[in-house]
Amino acid sequence: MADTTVAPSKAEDFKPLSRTQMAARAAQDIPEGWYVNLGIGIPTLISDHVPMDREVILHSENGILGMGPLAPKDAIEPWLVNAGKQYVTLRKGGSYCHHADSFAMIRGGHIDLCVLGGFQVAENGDLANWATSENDTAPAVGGAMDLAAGAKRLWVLMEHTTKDGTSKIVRRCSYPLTAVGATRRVYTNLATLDISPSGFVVVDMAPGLTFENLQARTDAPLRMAG
Amino acid sequence: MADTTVAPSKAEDFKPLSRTQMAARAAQDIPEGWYVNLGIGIPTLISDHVPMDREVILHSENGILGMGPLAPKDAIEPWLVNAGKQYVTLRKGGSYCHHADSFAMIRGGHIDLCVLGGFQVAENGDLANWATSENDTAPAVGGAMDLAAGAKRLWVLMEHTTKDGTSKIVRRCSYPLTAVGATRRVYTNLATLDISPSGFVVVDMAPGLTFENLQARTDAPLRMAG
Amino acid sequence: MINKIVQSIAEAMAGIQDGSTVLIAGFGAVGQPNALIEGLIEQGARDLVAVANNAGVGHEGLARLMELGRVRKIICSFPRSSDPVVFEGLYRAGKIELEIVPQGTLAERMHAAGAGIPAFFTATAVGTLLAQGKEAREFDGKQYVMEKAIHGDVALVEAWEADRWGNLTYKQSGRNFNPIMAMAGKLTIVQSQHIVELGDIEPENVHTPGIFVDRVLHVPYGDPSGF
Amino acid sequence: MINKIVQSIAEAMAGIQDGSTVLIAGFGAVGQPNALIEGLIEQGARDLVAVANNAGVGHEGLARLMELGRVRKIICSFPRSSDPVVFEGLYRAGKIELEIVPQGTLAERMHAAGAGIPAFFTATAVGTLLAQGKEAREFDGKQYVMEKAIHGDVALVEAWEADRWGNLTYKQSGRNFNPIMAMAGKLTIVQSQHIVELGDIEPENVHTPGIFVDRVLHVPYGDPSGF
Repeated sequence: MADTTVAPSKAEDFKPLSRTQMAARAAQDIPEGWYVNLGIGIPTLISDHVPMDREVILHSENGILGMGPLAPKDAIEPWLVNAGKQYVTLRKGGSYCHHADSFAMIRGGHIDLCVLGGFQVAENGDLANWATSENDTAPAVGGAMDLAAGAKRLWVLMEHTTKDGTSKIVRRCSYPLTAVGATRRVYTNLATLDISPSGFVVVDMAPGLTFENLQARTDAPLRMAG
Repeated sequence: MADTTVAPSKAEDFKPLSRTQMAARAAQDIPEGWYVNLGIGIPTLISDHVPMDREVILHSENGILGMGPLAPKDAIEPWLVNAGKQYVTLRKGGSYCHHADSFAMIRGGHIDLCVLGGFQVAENGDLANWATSENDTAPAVGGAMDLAAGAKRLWVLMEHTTKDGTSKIVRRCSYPLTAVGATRRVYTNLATLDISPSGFVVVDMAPGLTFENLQARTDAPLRMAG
Repeated sequence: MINKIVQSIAEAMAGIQDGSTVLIAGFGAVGQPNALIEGLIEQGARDLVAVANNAGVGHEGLARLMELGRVRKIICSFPRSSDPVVFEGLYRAGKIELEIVPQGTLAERMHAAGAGIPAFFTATAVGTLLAQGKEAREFDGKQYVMEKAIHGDVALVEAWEADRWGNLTYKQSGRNFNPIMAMAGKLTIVQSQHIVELGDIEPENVHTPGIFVDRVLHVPYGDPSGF
Repeated sequence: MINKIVQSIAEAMAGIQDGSTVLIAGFGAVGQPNALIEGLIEQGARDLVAVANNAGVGHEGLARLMELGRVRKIICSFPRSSDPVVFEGLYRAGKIELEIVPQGTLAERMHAAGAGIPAFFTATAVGTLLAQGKEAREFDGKQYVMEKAIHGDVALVEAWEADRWGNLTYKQSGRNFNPIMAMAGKLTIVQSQHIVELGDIEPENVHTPGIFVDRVLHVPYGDPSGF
């Protein structure tokens, strides 16, 4: 495996996006009318950045279609939780179904978009987000493989590097895969990257970041869009 | 193919069961609590002979569980028909479902009993009831194959012979099969026959009919129970 | 604002291509989207594969579509009916293909399509003519045949209530093939007796969630027998 | 008169054999049949295979059952939880088998069991560790793996309403695995918040029809978080 540690640039004249900014950036690209499943973690934050008058219908794999925001503390419905087991609300027009019907929506390609967190995304679209080693003790997959393989589009929302600066945007995933070739787009705290047949294409970058600086922090080769 | 035409006995000192009597005979053997699908034709008549206080829950493959009697002419519900497209009623406790769920009940072995009409039943339990020739123009199978293969028990309710006296209780079916080895019991206008690993066993006969007379009308070899 | 409700039959049927596979719901006349079938006759698409439980009655609806030579093939469980004259004539003349599928297998093949399952195994039809040419396989000592998903380019559905998100309910046994065809159709078009406000259908009692529905036309047509 | 309502937890749990596969519904605490799990602990069956989405929290319920050494194997999608101490200890010590199944595949494997389908194909997990040893196959140019049905000897279910025929409704996201486990269980045991009269549940809005239910126990226990 290649050494994917990247040295920080000397002149860091930019500010990486916060988690909120990352979620807001991804939210911009979701049009009205899409059925969207937001994975646990940062992806969940996306819903806060879709204005209520832009109707995007949120799906939660535990059988909710048309999920609303988190429940206010004084109005919790004990039987109404999302896939992350947080108390949520239901929008007008929302509905409930059982797990097999809920995953039929996913596996059958009816969910327009799924946004997941990630450990690594490779330039061929492979995603690793559930286990960090083949010998992981009891790795927990949940619905990630179903969502990654089944949704019409898969986006990944994650930090660009690990805490020690190792690139999560890689030539080939070293961790066990969640799905093969499924990722279409990655939103990181440094950039928005499309995955094309010839690899990662930079759509935009954090303000002040140069292509060279971004590439220096990235294992996989990048090219600019257009 | 063997000649299955049987000569009528000289001294016919018995009366074959009427269709109503056949249905009543079969109804006797259905205990409370069974989930039962009654095929189109004579089997449908069985429900008239199950007293309402013996709760037997009727299934209709077009998505009804807990079907009641035919609808009175002045109380027809236009959206409520049985598999034979007759207007029916729903019992208290009944419910509706879609076709895939309805056939999940059948295929999954949840229906305790299915009673179908038949063209031929063979001593190995094979049933032929949907086509009379491999070259039938556009034979109509409906739900017969699903029911025959899926229900916990398959009974067949049919005349013992065709109008010209040919036995429908046969060594081997000559018509295209509906299901292989599925039939457990046959109710005819002449007898009740169980299907055992060694072939047909006579449970009872129409009043006045002798075993010899019954065998004379039957292609397959019979033996008495016990 | 999402609004799947369309204002005319022409708008409902727009874009159906020649060569499409069209799923037509209903069990006999009950739950059958009559207005949409008429709309399809009007719309003009040809060389269709029709998937329905029955093969049409008399000279109306699906029978009419076949009579006009617009249906290349029909996939159904029960081509007989009280008056199957059009189908039988075309079939004897070799002018229409027929694929007979057991009713439960037909339902599950569409359910599988809707659920992203390309193939499954069933004991139905094992050892019969309808299993010929199909892959057979044993699981736990019992024989099964493999059946493949049936996807629709278009699904025509009849509902009792619909809202602007496309959430649907069905009345009594009018449900039948409607929910599974809605799932299996790439373009799912609904005619509904009633249009209701978003939220009027209880969230626990939505029979078909709007995710499976593309267009809804309000057709308050009375009852199936009166059409 | 059919009456599936039982009067005690002992009656509800009677007859569960050692070596049984037990399907335990719920998604986290929501829709989880806590009283029945307690009843199973009390009842004493050993050498169980437990099928559940999660592998237990803290030292109660399913975690307690495992801690008592009664579970030989667990089939689940997500063995981690806020407090998975019991499972992790047993697993590291090699005292429990684990089969990890993607959540949708887990649901569909039980749905298939209930629907009489021994095996089906899915694209989920293709190319991953969880597809190792599974038959792979291409349909229409795309890769799939074959997955087999999971049958339960027993299913433990939590419902909102139940009647004496065993018809059930569920509340909000409490539905989750309950209806499909009810279908897949040979002996399906239900704890219900409310017992209602036959006919009180609208025929169009029965979520699990009684055909899938064997026994119902009335357990008005408040809410999942308060247990």
